[in-house]
Amino acid sequence: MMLGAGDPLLSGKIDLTVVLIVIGKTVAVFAFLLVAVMLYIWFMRKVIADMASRVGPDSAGPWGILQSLADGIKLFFKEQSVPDSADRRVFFLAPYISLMTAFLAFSIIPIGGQVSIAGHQTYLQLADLPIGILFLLAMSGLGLYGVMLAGWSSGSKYPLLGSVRASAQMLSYEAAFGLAIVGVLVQAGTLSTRAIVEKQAWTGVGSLGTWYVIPAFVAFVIFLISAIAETNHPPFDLVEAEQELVGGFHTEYTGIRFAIFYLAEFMNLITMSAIAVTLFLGGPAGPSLGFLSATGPVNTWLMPVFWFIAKVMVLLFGTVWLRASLPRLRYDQLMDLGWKWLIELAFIWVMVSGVIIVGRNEGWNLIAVVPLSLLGGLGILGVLRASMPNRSELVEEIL
Amino acid sequence: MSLTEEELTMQITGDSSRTDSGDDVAEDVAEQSVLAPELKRLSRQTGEGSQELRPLQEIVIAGGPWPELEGDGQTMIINMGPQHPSTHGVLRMMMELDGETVVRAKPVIGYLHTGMEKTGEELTYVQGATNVTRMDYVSPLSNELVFATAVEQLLDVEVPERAIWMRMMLVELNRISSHLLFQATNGMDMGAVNMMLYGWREREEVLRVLEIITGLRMNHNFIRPGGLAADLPDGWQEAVLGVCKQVEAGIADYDKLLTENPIWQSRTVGVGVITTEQCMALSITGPVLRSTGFPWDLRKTQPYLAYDQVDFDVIYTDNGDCYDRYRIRLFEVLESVKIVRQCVAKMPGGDYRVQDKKITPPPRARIDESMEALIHHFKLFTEGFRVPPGETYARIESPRGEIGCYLVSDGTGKPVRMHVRGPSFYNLQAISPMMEGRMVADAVAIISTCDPIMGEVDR
Amino acid sequence: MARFSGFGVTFKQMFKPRITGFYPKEKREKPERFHGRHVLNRYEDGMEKCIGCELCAGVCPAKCIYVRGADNSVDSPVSPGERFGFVYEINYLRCIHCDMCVEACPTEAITETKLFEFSFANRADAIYTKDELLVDDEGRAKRQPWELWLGGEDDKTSAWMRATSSSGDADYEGRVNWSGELGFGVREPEQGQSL
Amino acid sequence: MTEAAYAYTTPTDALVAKFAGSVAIESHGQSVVHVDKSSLADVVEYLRVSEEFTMCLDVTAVDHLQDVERPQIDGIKRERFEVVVNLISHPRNIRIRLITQVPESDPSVPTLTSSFSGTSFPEREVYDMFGITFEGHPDLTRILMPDEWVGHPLRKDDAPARVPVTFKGDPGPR
Amino acid sequence: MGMEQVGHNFMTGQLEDVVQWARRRSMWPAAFGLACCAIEMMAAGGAHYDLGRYGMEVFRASPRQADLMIVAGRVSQKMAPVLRQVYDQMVEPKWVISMGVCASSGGMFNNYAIVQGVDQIVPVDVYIPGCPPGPETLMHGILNLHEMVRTGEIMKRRSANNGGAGIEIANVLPTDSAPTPVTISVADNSSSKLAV
Repeated sequence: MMLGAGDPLLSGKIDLTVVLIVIGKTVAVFAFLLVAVMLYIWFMRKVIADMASRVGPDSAGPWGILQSLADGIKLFFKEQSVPDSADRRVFFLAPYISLMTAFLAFSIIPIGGQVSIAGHQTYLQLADLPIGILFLLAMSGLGLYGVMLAGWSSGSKYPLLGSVRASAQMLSYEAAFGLAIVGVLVQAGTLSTRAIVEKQAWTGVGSLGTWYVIPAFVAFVIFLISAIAETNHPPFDLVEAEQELVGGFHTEYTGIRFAIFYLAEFMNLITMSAIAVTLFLGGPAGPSLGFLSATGPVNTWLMPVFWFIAKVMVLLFGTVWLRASLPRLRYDQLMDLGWKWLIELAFIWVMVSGVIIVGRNEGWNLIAVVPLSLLGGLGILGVLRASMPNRSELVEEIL
Repeated sequence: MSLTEEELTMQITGDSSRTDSGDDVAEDVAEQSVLAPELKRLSRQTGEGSQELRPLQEIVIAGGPWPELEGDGQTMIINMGPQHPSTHGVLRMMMELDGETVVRAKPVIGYLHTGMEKTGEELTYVQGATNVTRMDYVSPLSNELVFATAVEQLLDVEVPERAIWMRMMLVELNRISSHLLFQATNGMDMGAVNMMLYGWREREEVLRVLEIITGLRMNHNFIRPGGLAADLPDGWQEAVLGVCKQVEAGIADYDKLLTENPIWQSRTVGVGVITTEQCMALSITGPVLRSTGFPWDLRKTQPYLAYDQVDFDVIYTDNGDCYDRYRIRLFEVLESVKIVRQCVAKMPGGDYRVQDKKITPPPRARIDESMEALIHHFKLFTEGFRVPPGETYARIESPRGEIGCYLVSDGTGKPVRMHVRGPSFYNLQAISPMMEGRMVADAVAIISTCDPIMGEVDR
Repeated sequence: MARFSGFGVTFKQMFKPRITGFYPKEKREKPERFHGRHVLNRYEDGMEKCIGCELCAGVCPAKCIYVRGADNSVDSPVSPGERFGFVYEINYLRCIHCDMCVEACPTEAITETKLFEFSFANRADAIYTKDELLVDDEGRAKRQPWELWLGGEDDKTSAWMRATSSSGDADYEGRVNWSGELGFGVREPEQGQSL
Repeated sequence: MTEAAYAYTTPTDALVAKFAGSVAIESHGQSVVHVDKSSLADVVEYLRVSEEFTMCLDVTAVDHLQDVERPQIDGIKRERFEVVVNLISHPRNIRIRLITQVPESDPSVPTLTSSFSGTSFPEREVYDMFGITFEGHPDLTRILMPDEWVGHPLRKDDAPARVPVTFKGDPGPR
Repeated sequence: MGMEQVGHNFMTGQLEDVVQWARRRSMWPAAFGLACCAIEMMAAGGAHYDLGRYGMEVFRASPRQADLMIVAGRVSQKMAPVLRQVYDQMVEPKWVISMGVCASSGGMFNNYAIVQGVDQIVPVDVYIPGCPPGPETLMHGILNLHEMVRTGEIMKRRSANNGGAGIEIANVLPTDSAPTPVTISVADNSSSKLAV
């Protein structure tokens, strides 16, 4: 305690205030995510209702805004059951794996700009890892285990099918997901989310062009599709697929453990939207209020957070819109889309944009180099296609 | 797409392969019968009775055997239902899965067996409609109509012109609501959340019109032997024409939402294919049969009511897959709307119930005037009317196919036997051959597009 | 872009008016012929219409009506005739609202209201006795605590289409064939084809 | 109207000539052939192969235990059970109904599944409801009732298992 | 994990109110449709009636996550054991609505095939009449149930009759007719045990 109070990491530079700030930020981000998930679930139910001329939840609180809170409290006070055939330890552990990875992935997101708290300059970001993107990939990969273990440990058939689907689905889309991110990384040249965001900083309308959504548009589209697939959101929600697998991996879960899965699923979705905003849409960048002081609390604290949330909201509305409009894909079609289209497209895109960037730096003639690289990419694609196993072999391999 | 009688006959007879295939089948069956004792022994061994999955060889139907699948022993048997969101009530599918692929499937039914045929024997012909209407609860008026037609055949009476047109309009309205329900549940099964809500929305409008006319949303008890329970209410034209417009707008929405949607197409095109020959062997009727390129619709081919006096097309397609079944039902709604409009325009006046004192209760006003009317009233509502002995089979085209009513009378007020041939009961047999070799998600699509109504299957 | 026109359908729908009814604050309009819970009517002078003939009990496919008739006493008759319904019960956990009873009743004693919003916490509540079914002194249905009546719903006690139907005879359409009832008098018939 | 549909020529004469013990009658404009129990499967196969009857619409049975009046037909000995088969010919647009008398002592008929696979379900239903067995049926188990059910519910002598409706003022079952 | 073991003081009293509020506002029904009534139950989720207004549009396919079983339709002798199993798979607190006359008492199908009242198999909290009940009638029943949850009425009733089925068995079972051949096995067919 003596040591810890003054210098917990023994590095000589970090004092108690900083520790408190970090703890405060952690709690704040966690609370923010929880509230965001609750509001998102309510928002989703309301928008889907709107899209069908309905009213949606309106009895819990004003406009039903407390609906998710009611769901949560109810689930918390519900009895829990474990199937006899379940692997009890894994069964208990699985939901927490899902939740933790979903939260940890969010920790690298820059929510706002640099602010000063109690004289300390700090970023509105939980952790700015130099390898932030790798951490993100690791977390989204780990999140898979929550779902997979849940299905496997339930010891019954529908969850098992759901878990098999989950592992196959995540494997297929992880690659496309990573390659889409590489599309940004070759442009940004850094793995730190903070640095990526700073490269897209707002300097006027012209800076819209520096947002990676424009130079890396294809990567953006691939990212969105594979992110939705990674989070098991419709139309890729095969893992739960109520009409086919009853509830998929969480069929046997009750009460609070089910609530945690529910929470983790939507937390993942918000995290993915936030990552998309960070990588492609400039993160918290956006015009500040010119009539207020540029260093005042509104423009340093509020406006970046506002822009960040606004951009995330737009993406989240998109997910709800997808949910309302599209039927669900079939298992093999999902794999086809992932393996046969997204990965290859992402691959070519990475090659082409890599050539462009190198070419720009080296002063090559881009008009000659870009078509050449495209041809090369297509050539590799052809070889890949030719050597690719057919569908049934592929499915077997994955299973 | 309108077919004249000659064209239709040509289409039907032009297909010679059907009769040729007979010999092969006979051979297949001969092989099977050798297996029969073995099968019997197997079933005794497991003692699972009707819940046992039969060996693959069983499902050989006329027109050639189904392609066999080689499992690698890594299969798993799962039960879908009877409590499962996509089994349309209480159908239970036993499926042997190899990974996600269905190797074998067997529908197990009876979970909604209501004993309606027994109850039908205990109710008089006057009460009978209350019973049959609850069989196919999605299109209750079809059931009432077929029962009433059967009783009228036994009684040998002709119903008045107005009753015929009223019945036709009601049944077509009911066909619309039934197909809308199919669109809703089919969309839900494929994961299209809002399609379900749109389907319910338009269906609700149709139900409200039916409620204005009959007083009930479902299970109307409105079409009676001899006519209808009551005349059309005041202002029915506006209500019916209004709902026609709403339904058309709704169908346009569904069309935009799903028909061209690439995911929808990839989920349904080429899934659950069945051929005309297989339909013939398995006694499959209705939209499933029409989706195989065989335009058989009793409304056209063996017209009843006044279907020969209205203009409509038989919708049929060639591929026999889920997508075609979806499209057929979508466009049949529009044809039904067409018929309903013609009914509104051509509705004749006059009596709407047979004016036979022994069958139809007297008008209320006559009870006070005439002792005889009062006696008829009492007799009809206590012991019903007597039906001459005999047996008959009446059939109409319900939204799901040929619904038939086999009625046997012994001259008393209650039938000896009231059997209803529910089209879903037979169509359900198509599910297992369609499913084999497909994936679990396809199984859902196949059940859904066969549109079985368990009330009618189990009766 | 027909392949993705579905997005347009759902998006446009957001700006169309909601069609949801706000039950229990408001209820949907019930049509004239609606089949709701039954009432036993009385004549305009307060006499009961039921004569205890048991036709309704006999015709009921669910056998959910129990009627016992008794002789009217000379001093204080309950109904105009010789007999009246002494016991009259409907078991609403059997009743299928087919309205055969309404059609069968020779004196229009039993008709239906437009009330269908009721549910029971125990089975005994579901058996309505004669007291509960009989209209009150103003000719309106008695309201049970477990029923949800909204204003104006008992203005018309009866879904009486089937009771007064002309039984298929076009000549009888539009003829008043309803003996006056307490509170509402003689009803006008549906116009039907005679419109 | 309804009857007009049946006014086509029917192949009953050839059928009656070919199979002994068959009697053709007309019932409400529909052609009905009473066939002998032993030849039922052969008749169906003959109709399918030679007379273009493409579909078997329905298989059902009737229990005539308590009939008040039962029309007699010359040449047919009436038994307790009847198995009724409805066939349709799509190319010729005609229907035919076959009726077989099944005695109570030996309630069994040959299966039709060899001609039409689609009769599998209805035959199981008839077995379930009436206890009439179909010889050669590949999977003759109960279909609607639970496997362990005792009795065949649609037989007239099977217990109806009714319960009295409860009323407050009811002194007891009537 | 019911709240009823807890002795009531100021804190727990408040907490119980909150919990009951949550249970009322988020009563997820099991997607358990049987017959005609199931169609009306789904219609009640449609745009014109919208069960979603009470937070109930979340029809859970897995009984383990559902709070409310709406027995919508006739229960056949073959379905009865399945129904009981689904009920057993649901975890406390759970409620049952018997929707429509067929579920409540067999309705017009007073015969060999139909269980004459689902309360012989599972304890029923609210009975809804009608064949089928309209969506608004179903909503009345649901609101009725909400009210009973709010007042704690249900838990009192459960403890009064030992929480099991059989509320009305004495009145409903056939007396003079032939015994029903199928016995419904009630105990021990749940594949789960409580986590405590």
